[in-house]
Amino acid sequence: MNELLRRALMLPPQASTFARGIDTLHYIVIGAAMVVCFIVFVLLLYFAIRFREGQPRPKRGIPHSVEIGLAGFTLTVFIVWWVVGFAQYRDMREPPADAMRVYTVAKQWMWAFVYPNGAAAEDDLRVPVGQPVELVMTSRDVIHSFYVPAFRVKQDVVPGRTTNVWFTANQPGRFEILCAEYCGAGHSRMRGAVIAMPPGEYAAWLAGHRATDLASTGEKLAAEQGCFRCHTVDGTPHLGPSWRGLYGSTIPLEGGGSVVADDAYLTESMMNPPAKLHRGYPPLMPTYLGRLSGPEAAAIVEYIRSLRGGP
Amino acid sequence: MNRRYHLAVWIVIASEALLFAGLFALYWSYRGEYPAAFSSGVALDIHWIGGLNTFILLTSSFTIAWSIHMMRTLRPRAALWSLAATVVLGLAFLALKLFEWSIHIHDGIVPGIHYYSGPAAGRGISLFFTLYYMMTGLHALHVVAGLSLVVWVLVRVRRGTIFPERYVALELVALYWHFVDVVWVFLWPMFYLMR
Amino acid sequence: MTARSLVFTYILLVVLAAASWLLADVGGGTALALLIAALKTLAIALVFMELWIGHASDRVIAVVALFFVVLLCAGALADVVTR
Amino acid sequence: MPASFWSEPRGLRSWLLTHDHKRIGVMYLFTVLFFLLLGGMFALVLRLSLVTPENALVSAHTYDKLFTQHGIVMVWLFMIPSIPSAFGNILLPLMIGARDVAFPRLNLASYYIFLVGGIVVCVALIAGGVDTGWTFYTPYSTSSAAATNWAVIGVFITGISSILTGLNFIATVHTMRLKGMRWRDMPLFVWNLYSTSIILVLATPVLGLVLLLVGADHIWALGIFEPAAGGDPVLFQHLFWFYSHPAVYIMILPAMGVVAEVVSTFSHRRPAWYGAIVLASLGIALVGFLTWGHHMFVAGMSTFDSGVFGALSMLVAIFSAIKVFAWVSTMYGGSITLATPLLYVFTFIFLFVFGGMSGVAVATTSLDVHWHDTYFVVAHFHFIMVGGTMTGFLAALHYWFPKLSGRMYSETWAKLACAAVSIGFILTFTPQFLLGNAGMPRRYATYPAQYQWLHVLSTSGACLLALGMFTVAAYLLYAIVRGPHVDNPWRSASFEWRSASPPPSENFVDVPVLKDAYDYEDVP
Repeated sequence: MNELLRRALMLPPQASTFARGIDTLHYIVIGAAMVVCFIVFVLLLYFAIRFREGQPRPKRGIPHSVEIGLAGFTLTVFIVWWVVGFAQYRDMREPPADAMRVYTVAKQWMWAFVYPNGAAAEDDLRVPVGQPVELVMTSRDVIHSFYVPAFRVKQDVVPGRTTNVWFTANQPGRFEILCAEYCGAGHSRMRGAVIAMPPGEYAAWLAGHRATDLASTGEKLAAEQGCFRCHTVDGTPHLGPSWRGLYGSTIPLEGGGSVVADDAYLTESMMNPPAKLHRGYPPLMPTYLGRLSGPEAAAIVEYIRSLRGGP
Repeated sequence: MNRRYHLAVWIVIASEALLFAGLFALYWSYRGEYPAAFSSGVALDIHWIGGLNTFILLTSSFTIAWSIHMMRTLRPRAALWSLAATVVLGLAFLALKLFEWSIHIHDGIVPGIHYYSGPAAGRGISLFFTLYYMMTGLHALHVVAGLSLVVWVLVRVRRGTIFPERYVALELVALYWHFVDVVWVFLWPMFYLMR
Repeated sequence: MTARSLVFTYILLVVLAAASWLLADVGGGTALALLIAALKTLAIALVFMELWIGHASDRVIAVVALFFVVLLCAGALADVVTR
Repeated sequence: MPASFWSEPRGLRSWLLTHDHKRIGVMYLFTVLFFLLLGGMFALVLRLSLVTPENALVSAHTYDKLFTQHGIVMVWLFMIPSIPSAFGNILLPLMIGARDVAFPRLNLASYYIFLVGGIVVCVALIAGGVDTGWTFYTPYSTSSAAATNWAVIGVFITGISSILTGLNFIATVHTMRLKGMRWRDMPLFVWNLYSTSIILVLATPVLGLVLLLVGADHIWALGIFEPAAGGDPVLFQHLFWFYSHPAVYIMILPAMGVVAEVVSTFSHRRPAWYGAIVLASLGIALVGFLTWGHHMFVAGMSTFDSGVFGALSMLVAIFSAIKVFAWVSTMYGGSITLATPLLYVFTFIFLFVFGGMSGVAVATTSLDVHWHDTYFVVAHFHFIMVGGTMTGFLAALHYWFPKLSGRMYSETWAKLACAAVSIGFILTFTPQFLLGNAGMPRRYATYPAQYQWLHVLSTSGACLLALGMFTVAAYLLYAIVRGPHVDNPWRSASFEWRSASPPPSENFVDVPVLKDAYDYEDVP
């Protein structure tokens, strides 16, 4: 029955744990809409024929009690739908504790993912089947929206802050990622894919892509701390200066003077950002004192150093 | 016959209130997001000017209400004087407001988040001052509009076209002026008192 | 409105303004300042704007407008606070 | 028989500087019809370009401009002013036995402000076009290089015009009713216009403010929504939708008024549950302000707010349901004549019920996650806007055509056109529901190839719909010149039919005597 209705309404495959529940509510609501619509239209036609001009007319109209009854019944049905709908919605907004966190950056017309082990990927996100995956997303420029029809999940990606979405793939396959919030000329080309793989196959793939050196741990830490919300790695300045080619360069300071961006300066800027402010950037960076331990800060500086080469 | 004019002015007041509602919603939402920045922003505002301006506007509300009372008790000359007082008070408010802005701009506090170079630093402070300029600016525009209406009514009272038997225009302008005062009644604590 | 009520309302307004200022210096909360502002608005609306003796439809307009102002602020603030 | 308002004060000057609410309404009608044509052209090119998955017809940038300009022109220059400003201006004073609206000069001013606003929007279309979507979401709208400023100022000006119209109607209904006409004697069309005016007056200022903020951001980089310094684009959406959801009720309420009148007249029966319809209209106007958050379930709004707005949205849906039940019960026990206006009302009720229910479906929080910003939503709001307000507009056009021109159009052509419009509409937008289910996002210039057959179906429907609309224009123009003279073809008891058709400029020759607007026994 579910498969028949799904195919009839052209719904995509139910590839996540949410899909089945949402589709069931979907069938009920759309079914009710069609039934009500059909009843109302048949009633209209019947009245139009039965009470056309010249036919005998009953004295009394439809009593108020029918009206109140219909209104009350309809309101109850709507509220029930809201209760079920909101319960499902709340589950979709609270990721489980053991979810695999993948850091996502949406940029005008592409998706970039950073896996927990530091490996980076563009447009294609590989996830193991059966493992809850939580995406911590931010945007580099305008509002985008991470939308996987097969998983029935969608979440806008807002610049300047992080938004979350989570899902659990329940079958292997390639499920398209689309951008649902209008973001410019390339809005319809901003497509990627979630590739759900059986756990064994995923572990093998991951082994090939494990990155263990300090720089990639630094990259993972930077992603976790949300540095990518303001700093880019490809040279284009954003809210803060880009890390590409930063290490070792002399940078102009706010209020005159300049300094060489070495380990000391980078560590100090992490702990007390406004001390030596890079000229031309707003004083926005919060302090990471107490949030980053010594070795963690060193790992991030190591990652910035790894970016000192050409673009 | 005057019923439609009163109704119309009250509808204008309601729609102007909604115009300010947009900015109030922005203020309260950003205050919810950056409470510390907004508190330090309020601390930076010049409090004596805010307080004095409140007193001035409250008094001008009284004087215009008084002028209606004078008109109703058949003393158009006294009504004229209290209208003049309202105009003077209104101009004083605007002068103080411009003076306050000049001090702020001198300190490097300017509207627009990219130009802010004022003393307090951190996220949200430039938002506070951009909102400050927008809300006090929009309010100042309404003070100018209200004031020109009061001047127009004052001229007609002097010319005698508004007299004790027909003074609906005075009542309508007074209503609008009271509304402009009510907006300031809310702006004052938001920008000067809520540290 | 009688002269006496106008003068009395004016004094009340000034007193409320002064009180609000002093309380702020002492560190009074946001809610208190807003409450005093609401009281002043009530005084101005009922006496100076003659809502008290005016038509019922004027009062309805004032109340509906105020309700929607508060509604918009509350909706936006609730989103930011509970995000 | 005094000369009609068309010819009585002769000369162009008497038209351009008229204070007569009927002439202002007619000027609005023709301006609005022009913008309908303009918006319709954009829609047709959109549909044609979507026939091929890789969109060979237009570039992606041009496509963005097309759907943005289709949105702006249709929403602010046709849907919102169409029934209230055009038919409202013409009929409101007639229906309450008044000589004119409360502020005639203000009424003329509001027409010219609307005209200027429309022209400025057209300047925006020429000066490089707008590609931000009619929703102007920041930060794209504040960073896009197109002529957004012109469009923003143009829409702001039309906003001022709708506030003035709303103010005029409320003042007229409160103070200009015929002596002895109580609130519950007023026709339902007037009640719906009154509710619409409440929304016009209270919601439009917030739109004005938001558009000014976008414009100011373009000119002085105020950056109030700019993420760079902590600004929050979601707050823009809060302010925008605080206006835009009540705005959709501005569009549908007048059409509901037309439907109530047409159903009552063609069933020759007093509207059933008059009180319920009035309360539902006021309910929609006031509760409509509480539900804007259901546009932002996936925009990054908190779960708490999504829950609250979801529940309130269900509340406002119940008022529309009550109205539909009331219309259907009005037909029970009537003596029905199947004329074209009633056929359009049947289409209205059928499409409005399904459109409304799909709206409730999208307001159900968890379902919206899958459907938001897909073609399902596009189909939903077109079912309500085109299926609802457009058919309401066409019903009004046919129902009051004899009143305005004193002539009758040909029923056979009209029924044919009604069929073409209805079938064309259903063919256009039902495939889009399926596209939405399949997960195709809206505002897509190119799409995966497997959806092509649905788009071809939809485009063919759009052509049939356009054909139907041009047929309507054709036989109505023909009828103006050669239609047979009629006075009250539908034998309606409503007040506006008591004066001559077309009415003299002072509306009623003799002082109108208060009669029940729905008492069909004593119609001459």
